[in-house]
This record gives sequence, structure tokens and C-alpha cells, in this order.
Amino acid sequence: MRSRTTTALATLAALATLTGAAQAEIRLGASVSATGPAAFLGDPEAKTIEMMVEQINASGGINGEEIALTLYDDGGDPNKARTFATRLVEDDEVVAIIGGSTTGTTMSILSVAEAEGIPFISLAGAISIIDPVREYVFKTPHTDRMACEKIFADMAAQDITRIGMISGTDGFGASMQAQCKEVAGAQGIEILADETYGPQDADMTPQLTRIRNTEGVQAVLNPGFGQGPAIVTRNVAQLGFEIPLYQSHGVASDAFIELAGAEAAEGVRLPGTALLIADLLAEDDPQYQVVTDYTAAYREAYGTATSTFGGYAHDAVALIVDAVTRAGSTDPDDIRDALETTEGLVGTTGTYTFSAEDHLGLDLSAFRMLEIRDGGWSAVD
Amino acid sequence: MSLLEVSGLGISFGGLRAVEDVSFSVSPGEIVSVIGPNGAGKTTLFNMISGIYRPGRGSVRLNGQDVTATAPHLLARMGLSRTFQNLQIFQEMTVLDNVLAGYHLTERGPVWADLLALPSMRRRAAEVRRGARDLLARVRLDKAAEQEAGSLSYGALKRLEIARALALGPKILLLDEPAAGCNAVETEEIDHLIAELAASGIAILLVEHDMKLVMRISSHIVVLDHGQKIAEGDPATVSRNPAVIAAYLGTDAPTEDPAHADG
Amino acid sequence: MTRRMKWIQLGVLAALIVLLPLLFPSGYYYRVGALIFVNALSVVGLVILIGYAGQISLGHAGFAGIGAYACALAPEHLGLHPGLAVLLGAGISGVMALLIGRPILRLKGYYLAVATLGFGILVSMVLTNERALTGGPDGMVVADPGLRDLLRDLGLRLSGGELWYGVSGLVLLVGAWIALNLLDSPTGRAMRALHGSEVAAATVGIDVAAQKLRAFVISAVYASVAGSLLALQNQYVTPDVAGFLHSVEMVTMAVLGGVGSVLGATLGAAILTLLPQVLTVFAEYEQLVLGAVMIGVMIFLPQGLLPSIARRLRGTSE
Amino acid sequence: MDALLQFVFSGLTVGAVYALVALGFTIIYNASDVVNFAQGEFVMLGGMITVFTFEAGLPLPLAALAAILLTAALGVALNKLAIEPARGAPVVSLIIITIGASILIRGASQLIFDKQLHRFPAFSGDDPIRVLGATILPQSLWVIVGAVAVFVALWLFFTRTLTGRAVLATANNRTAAQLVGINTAWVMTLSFGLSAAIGALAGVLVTPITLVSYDVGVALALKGFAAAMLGGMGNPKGALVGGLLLGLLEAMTAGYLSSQYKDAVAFLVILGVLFVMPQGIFGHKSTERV
Repeated sequence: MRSRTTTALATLAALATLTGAAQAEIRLGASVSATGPAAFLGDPEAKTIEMMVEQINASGGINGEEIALTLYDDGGDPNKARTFATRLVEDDEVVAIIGGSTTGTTMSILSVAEAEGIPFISLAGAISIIDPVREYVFKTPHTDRMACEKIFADMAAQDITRIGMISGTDGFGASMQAQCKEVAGAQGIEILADETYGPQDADMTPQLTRIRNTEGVQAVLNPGFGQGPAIVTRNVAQLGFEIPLYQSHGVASDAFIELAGAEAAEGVRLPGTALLIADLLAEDDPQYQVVTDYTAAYREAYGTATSTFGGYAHDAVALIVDAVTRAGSTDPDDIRDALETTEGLVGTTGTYTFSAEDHLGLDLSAFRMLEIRDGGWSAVD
Repeated sequence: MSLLEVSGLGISFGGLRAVEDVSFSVSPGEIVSVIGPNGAGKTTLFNMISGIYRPGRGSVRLNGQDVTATAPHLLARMGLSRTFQNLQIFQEMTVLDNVLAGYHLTERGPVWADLLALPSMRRRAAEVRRGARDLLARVRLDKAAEQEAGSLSYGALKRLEIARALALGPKILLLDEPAAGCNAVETEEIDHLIAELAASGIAILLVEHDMKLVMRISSHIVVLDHGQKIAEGDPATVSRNPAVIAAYLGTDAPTEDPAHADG
Repeated sequence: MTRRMKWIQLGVLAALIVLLPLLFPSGYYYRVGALIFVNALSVVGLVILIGYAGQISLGHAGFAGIGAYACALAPEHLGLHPGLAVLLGAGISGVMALLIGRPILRLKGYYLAVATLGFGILVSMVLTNERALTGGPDGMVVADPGLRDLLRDLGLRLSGGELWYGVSGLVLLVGAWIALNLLDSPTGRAMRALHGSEVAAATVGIDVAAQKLRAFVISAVYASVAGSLLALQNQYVTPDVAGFLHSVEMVTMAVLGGVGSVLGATLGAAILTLLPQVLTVFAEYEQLVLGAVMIGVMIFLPQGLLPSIARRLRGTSE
Repeated sequence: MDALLQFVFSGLTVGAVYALVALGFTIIYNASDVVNFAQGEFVMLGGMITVFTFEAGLPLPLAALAAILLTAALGVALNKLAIEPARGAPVVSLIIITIGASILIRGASQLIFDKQLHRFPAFSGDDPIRVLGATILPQSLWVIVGAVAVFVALWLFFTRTLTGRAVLATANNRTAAQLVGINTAWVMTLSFGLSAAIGALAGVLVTPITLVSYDVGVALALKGFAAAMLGGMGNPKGALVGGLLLGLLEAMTAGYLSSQYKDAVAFLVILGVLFVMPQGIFGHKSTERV
């Protein structure tokens, strides 16, 4: 029994040295949900991080030093995420961490990063990650609250004031549902119906029928990701709704149009990033270069289109590269300080300007209201 | 006064009357045997008396108290114990543990004493352990005490079941074919054991196919056929009863005397 | 199972807990060790339920969830110290097990499996849906019990990893001691007896329903305490802790290591906890390997790893 | 009123999916007393293989057929490699083995296929059919008809064919079946193949509605298992009724009570039924012989 455990530990130790064996100067850690229920988020994130590190090293690294990436797959399990965060910090001795595809895994990594003083850039949506501001924690995605605000602003512009909501009970959907309910009042939106569905449900017509039968509903909003929103979109078409359907940034990818079917998805609106409409961007758009470069590189490397979530990871890597370059140091505290003084860094999601009070650094303008027309994306504003 | 009183007992399975209107009684120290061809309803009768099946009709009285359809573990507290035709041994426990389980009512105590291994629990356990070893010696299994029960031979398991049933300190013992599968020597041992138990005042109710054994030790015999009692009386009377002879001849290979029809 | 065997097993366990840190190259190993101990604790509970009493549960993560959320909620809403919240959680789990166990445990085999599964899913559903209270699927923060500060004031400086390694190891030892006590006690014998034959157990006076219920309640308390320990050391809790997959993981650990054996349970917990850590380089193959291991062990070592190995070491003398 | 009808349509669609999974459970349980928790993976494979062969250029019916045959072969392999070698193992071990198989298949699919969601076109288009103000998709009818057809076919198989009766005989008493000359190993092979094929068929039918990805199997297996237990494990009638009942229950709860707790209500009802009828609605009571 003892010898067996020792062997297991020796294997562990051997593997640990193996992964860190590159002896490179900049040790970057990542823990994302490349498999499991949040693989939808984590898979493009993992691919993006790996691809970018390879690119950077191929072009000579940062300040002449290569990045040694240690990337773990936490499978969406917060418990595993915490273990991997500990491993990154204590065993792999990384100088910065990217990751936390979901709010749950982010919160687990966050407390390790804070305790050990390692800068951490989260890829999850919840506002609670950076509000209140924590010394070492930053994030790249817009908050769910911003998505709600963007959607409600678009509704208000069309004189829509009373809506029905149908949300997934997964982390993404539930978080956005709560945020939307919080900000709705302030933007003059009244939520008349509030329905939910499980992440694996096959049919949402009962919930949608309830919404349809609610007097006065002018639009439907569906926060969620995965197959749910595609099924909701198809069910809405099936039931012959005559009111507009809004989706969230959770489905902002080409795959969504394919899954929901171009016909059913026609006219669906959602807040998305420049990434989705890379080919529609004007060449003088500040994001043009970064977005086209990234989407092209991703397609070349993996043969598929990337998604908004891959873009979050892209921006996180870019932020760290920028911070290390400016800091001229690989000390975690120096990187943190440099991160906090990031100014005007253009990413795929938006333009980041961090400060001691703001560890997100995006504003609403980072979101673009998109509409699905003729089976493709088009910008509304 | 009789210890066990069965009156009008009957049960049906899916419309089929397995046992119908059976009555008899057993007194302390008495050995009553239930015999009959295969499928006569003997085991079913046992299962009703010991609370495993709920009788459809009739009543069971133990020590004057109505215990019809009482749960088996409550009957055990009242001093009713049994063995099984198809062995019901705790296979993965040691031989000693099997008998110790039979002492459950004596050795049980508050659960926290067991969880924390309090001295009170250890004292109780030590006491019954001595009794258990004695019982094992009595059925000649003392050498196998620490073996896993599943590794014993069939005959040994039969004896183990009797030892376990005795651990309860029963007032009445139901033995379902205790000698089945035993060789002549083992059968004789069981014969002695049963007689000894009866002599010590325990009431014995016996189902057995070995007619020599039954005729030798029974004080009273109840004969079942097709679920009904067809005869009753002391061994001599029953073995001369034409109905009994017919029942056996009708079902089994021809035998001149039911006393020799074993199996 | 003699008393000597009990102390040998406890001694081996204690020696492992105390000596392993000498081999730890970094603080991360304390974290892995602590996880193994916490998992082993809930698995020891399942050894009592599945191994001793022969009853299955596919919903025990539900109790872990109750224990975990007790530590998250009680300090915030009742002002209870997190340490006491562990006891509160254990109490709630025990009472809950008592209430649902009575009707559920009448069921056998797969019917019991689906009923316990239903219970587990109900708990995780409540934790997921009652967002206002539990933070929903995103989870919630668990207050620091202040144990580290307390020890520091007493002159003992420990890192978070070391502290929870020690605490989890200690609780596991206590849990193993209790489970081993039970094994060689009237209650333990009654449980194993009904596992062997319910009818025969009843005829020797064992109240089968009551004993099953005892095993269920005790194992629920184990799972609950394990859930609490996990929440306290993670300082964060999500409904995953109560999820179906966690239930399955617990049963797998138990069966893999040897469902009748306390040390085996610890081994099973260690293997399944280490597997994803060892396979990080081949993370894509993790599920493949896990599935193959589960099938392979059940076919080739049906008693579980430890008992099968022990049997092989003793030779074929029996 | 049209709302009620809409709920019924939804419930029947979802219920038919559950029933198809539950029917798969039933066959294997009958032949071997094993509840195969990898049943959901058969459904997943049916969908995934169809998607990938279809995208590779095979016509849809051929792609579906390929998926069903390949999955059936995998079912047979599962029996030969994992179930038969563990004959006589306790329930817990069998649960672990089949859950292990399900994890293994999922892990392999993730490597062989991908982690994305997929669908292929519905068989008869996406134009909803209107009935008294409610609507139902043609594909839903395919699923419902599929479930009923599989049930009828199974019922005929079990009652009218010699092979089917051999399966039932094996279910009742393996040793006795062997004694009367039934090749129980063949019965097992047949059952696993058949069950996997039915699972794959379910996957083919439902993918246009529910979409498919490598990890849809777990949820389907859980619901199908629950449905089968609700109806009474081992009884095709129970599987069909249990599945439809579960689907309707969820739809009605979502429609009239709370969509948040529709799964909770479903499980509460299952618990309630089992308390009253410990063998499920159509399950038969077994008496222990002592």
C-alpha cells in the first residue's frame, strides 16, 4: 500500500517536472473547462491559449523570453479548478494564471490567486468576480449585467417595455437571468413572465406557451448557452411567435445559426463582439486588425470558426503579454501592477483600460447589437 | 398448555391454495414433525408460522398470545427460532460471526456504544463470544470458527444454521429438513442433538424427509398433502394410516411403507 | 476481524498520513492529500452502507451537499461558527436520512438505486434553483473558520494546504476508527448479517429495517461531514458537490478499492483523486482511462483492489 | 385549451424519447438482470454517427442505417467484453461496470468526433402541423410513432416468436432456460445488439429536435432509467407508459406549476409511486424463496 502510493507520487512528481521541463522564463498557467458541461466555453479557450503561446514563441517570445504554458482541464468542476490552481502556483510556479471558464471555477481559482499573490485573468461573466475589486483578479468578458443593459437599451429603442424571459438553469443562464432582473427596472423594462429550462431539456414549448399566453409581452429574452437557446429558437418558430426574440452573447457563434436553423433564427437579435462580424468590419475599425488576425489564425490552426469565448482567452493572453512587455519583469507583483495600468489595449472583445477601481475595463460600447439576417450576422448599430 | 398453537392456517398464491386449514399444537419438550410429499406445503407452513408469509386465513398463537403475521424479528424476541431448507447462511461472515449474529438479541446495545467501542459493548461482546464458542463445539464446528462460512461443506452449514438458531435461546425451534444432504453419521448426530434439545425443554417443530429419523424421534406427526392435513398422531398411528400411504404412493416411487420413503 | 487487525489498519493509515508529507516536493501535494482524505471519508461511510449492510445509494452526494451548504449558509444567516455548522449539517443530514430512509429502504436493488438517485437530484436541484439563498449554479463563498489564525496564535504556523491536510487526515482517522469499531460490534454484525440474508437475519431477531436505516443515517453523516470539510477548505461551494456525478464518483471509489474494507476505500479514493492529476498531460484521454479502469477492476478484481490483492497475497490456501 | 393541448404535444414528444430509452433498458434487463447505464450513450452514438456519416456525404437513410448497425455492433461488443466476463457480480458492480462503459464511450466519442453540438435536417421538414390552435413538428410525430412502433415490435417479438420467448424464459430463470436448451449466451448477445440498435434509432429520431453532442447520453440515461423504473423494470408496457407519463408530467408541471421544479416534480412522483408500488406500475411482485 505504501509503496504503491509512493509510486503514484513519484509518477506525479515526474510528470510535474516533465511539464515544467522547458525551463523557459515566463511560466504561464491556465485552467479552463475544456471538457465537461462547460466545454462549450472552455474548448475554444484552451485552443486559443495554446495557439497564441505557440505564435508568440515562434516570433521570439516576450522581451526575448519564451512562454512556458501549463494548461489544465478542470472539466468545469470548481473543486478540480482549485486543485489545479494550487498546482499551478505551488508546483508549476507560474507567474500568472488565465482561466476559470465558469463563475464557479473562477471563484475557486480566485481565492488561491489572491492568497498567493499571483495575477489571475478570469474568463467568466459574473460581476462578482471584479466587484468588489480584488488585488490580483482581472477579467476579460463583459459582465452579464452589461449584456442585459445592451439588450434592454435595444428594446427600449424599439418601444418594447414588457418582456418574457426564459433562462437556462446552467450557471451562465441563471447568472444572466438574475442580473437582467436586477437592471430591468432601471431601464424601464418590466419582466412579466420568468421561465426556466434545464440545460439538457428537449422541448421548451410549455414554457413558451405560458409566455405567449401572458398578456402584454412584447419580446422574449433567452439567456443561456449550449443547445437550449437553439431549441428555444426553434420552438419559438414552431409556435409562430410574432414578437421578437433576443438571445444572449452565450450563443454568439456561427454554430448557433446552424443549430437553430437559418429560418427559425431569422431576425433573432443578440449582443455580440466584433469577432462575429469580422468580415463586416470596416478596415478603419480599431478592432479590424486584431479580429481578422485572430479569426484567420484560429481557422487555420483548427479548421473551425472561433467563438466569443475563444476571444475572451485571446484578450487575456494579449493582456498578459502586454503587461509583461511593459513590466520588463516576470515577477508576479510587477505583472499585476503592469496589468492594472493597461491602457487602450485593443482586444477582440473590446478595448481594455484597467485601473485600481476597474479590473474589467470594458464599457458598453464593446458590445455590438447583432441580428441574424439571411443565415448570417449583421450589425444593428 | 401448548407453546405453539396453529389453527385453521391457510394461504393462497395467485388463486392456488398452497396451504388450507391446518391446525396442530406443540408443547415444550415435544418434537412434532410435519411430513408429506414434495410440494405438500410444509415449507410454506413454516414460513407462515415464522412470520415470513402473511397467512390468508387462520391464526398462530405463541405462549397463548396471538402472533399471526407478526414480523420474524419480533417472533424471535418471543423465543421462536428456525432454520431453512435452502440454506440461509451469512456466507461472507466467519463461522463464529454467524453464530454471534444469532446472539443479536443478547448482545445488542445502544448504537453509540458500538460506534465508539465503549467498554460496555466490549463486555457484552466478550460474554456472548464464550457462549458462541460453546455452541460451535456442540455442533463440532469449533475448529472452523475463524473460517469464512461460505467455505464450509453442506453438512457443516446445516449444523451451523442449527447453532445460529440455538444462539437465540429459543423456546421453540423450527427445523426445516435439518438432515437433508447429510450422511448417515451426520444424520445420527442431528438426531441426538434434536433429542437433547427437546429434553432440555425446547419445543421442536420439524420438517424432514428422512422417515427413519422422523419415526424415531417424533412424539407427534402431522401429515400434509396438497396443502391439507390428511392425518395426525403418534408415529405408529400415522404410519398405518391408509390416506398417508396413498399420498406417498401416489406421488413417489412405490414404497411398501412410508417409514422408508425418504426424499 | 480481530481487534488486532483494527489497530493494524488504523496504524497503517496513521503512518501514511504522517509520513507521506516527507516525500512532498511542494505545497500542492498537501492539497491533493487533503482531497484524498475528504473523499476517503465519504467513501468510508459508503463502506458501511454498501459494504456492511449491502444497500446501494446513488444519491449520497446529496448529503455532501447538505454538509457543504450548511457551512456556507449557517455562519451567514444564523451567525453560527463554521465549525459548529459542520455539526449542524451532520445533524440535518442524519435527520433527513432518517426521514427518507424509512420508506426508501424498503426498496431493493435497482429500485433503491433510482429512489436514492431521485433524492440526490432533488437536493442538487434545490441548491441550483434557490438562487437567492444559495447563489444558484455559480455557488457561494464559505467563510474562513479561522482555524489557521487560531493555530498561529498558539505558535503553530501552517499554510492553508498543510492545515487542511492535517484536519482532513485527522477526521479520516476518526472516521476509519468508528467504521472499524462498527465492523466488529453487534450492530455491524447485524448489518452484515442482513446483507447475507435478510430473512435469516430477521429470524434471529435482527430488525432488518431498523439496521438498514442505521447504516443509511451513519453513512449520510459521513458524507455530510466530508462535504463540510470540502466546503471549508475550498472556501467556496457550488451545487456540483451534490450532483449525480459526485454520487457516482463516491460509489466508484468505494467499489474500486474494495467496498467491504476501510483501507480499500481509502485506496479507491486515492486512485480516483490522483487519476486526473496524473493524466493532466493526456487530459483528453482521462475519461477513456477512467472508464476502462472501472470496467477492468470490476471484471478482474471483483472484490475491489485491496481485498483482491490481499486474497492473492494470502495465496490459495482457503 | 390550446395551451393544454400544446403541453400534451410537448409531453408526448419528450415522453416518447424517454420511452425509447426505457425500452432499450427493458430488453437488456430482461435477458440479464443488468440495468445498462450506458444506454444513453447508444442514443448519443446513433445521433453522432449519423451526423458524421451524413456530413461525409452519405444519404440520410443510409447514414442512419450505418449508425444503427455500428451501434448494435458496439452493444454486442459491450456484452462480450464487459458484461459476460462479470457474470454473477452483485448489482453494485454491474452498475459500476455499465457506468464505466458509459464514461469510456463518452471519452472515446469526444476524441473520435468532437465536443460540438450537431444536428441534421428533420425527415419531413420543419413546418409545424396545427391542431386546434396547438402545433407539433413533423419530427415529433416521427419520434412518437417510432416509440410506439418499437413497443409493438417488441411486444410481438416477445409474445409471438420463439426467440422472443427464449429471451423471456432466460429472464425468468437462466438455469432452467439453459436446461431446456436455450442458448443463453446467444440471447444475451441478441439483447445487447437489439437494445443498442433501439437506442441508436432513438438517437436518429430525436437529433433533429434535441441536437446531439458527445455528452447528451447521461441525462437521457437518467430519465430513461427513471421512466423504466416508474413503469416497472423489465416490462415493455411499463417502459412505454413510464416514459410517456414522465414526459407528460414534466410538460404539465412546466406549463401549470413551475418550470424550475419540473424535474423535481417528476422525481417526487417516481418516489411516491415506488413507495406505494415498490416494483413500479407494471412490475410483478417477486417472492423470495426460502
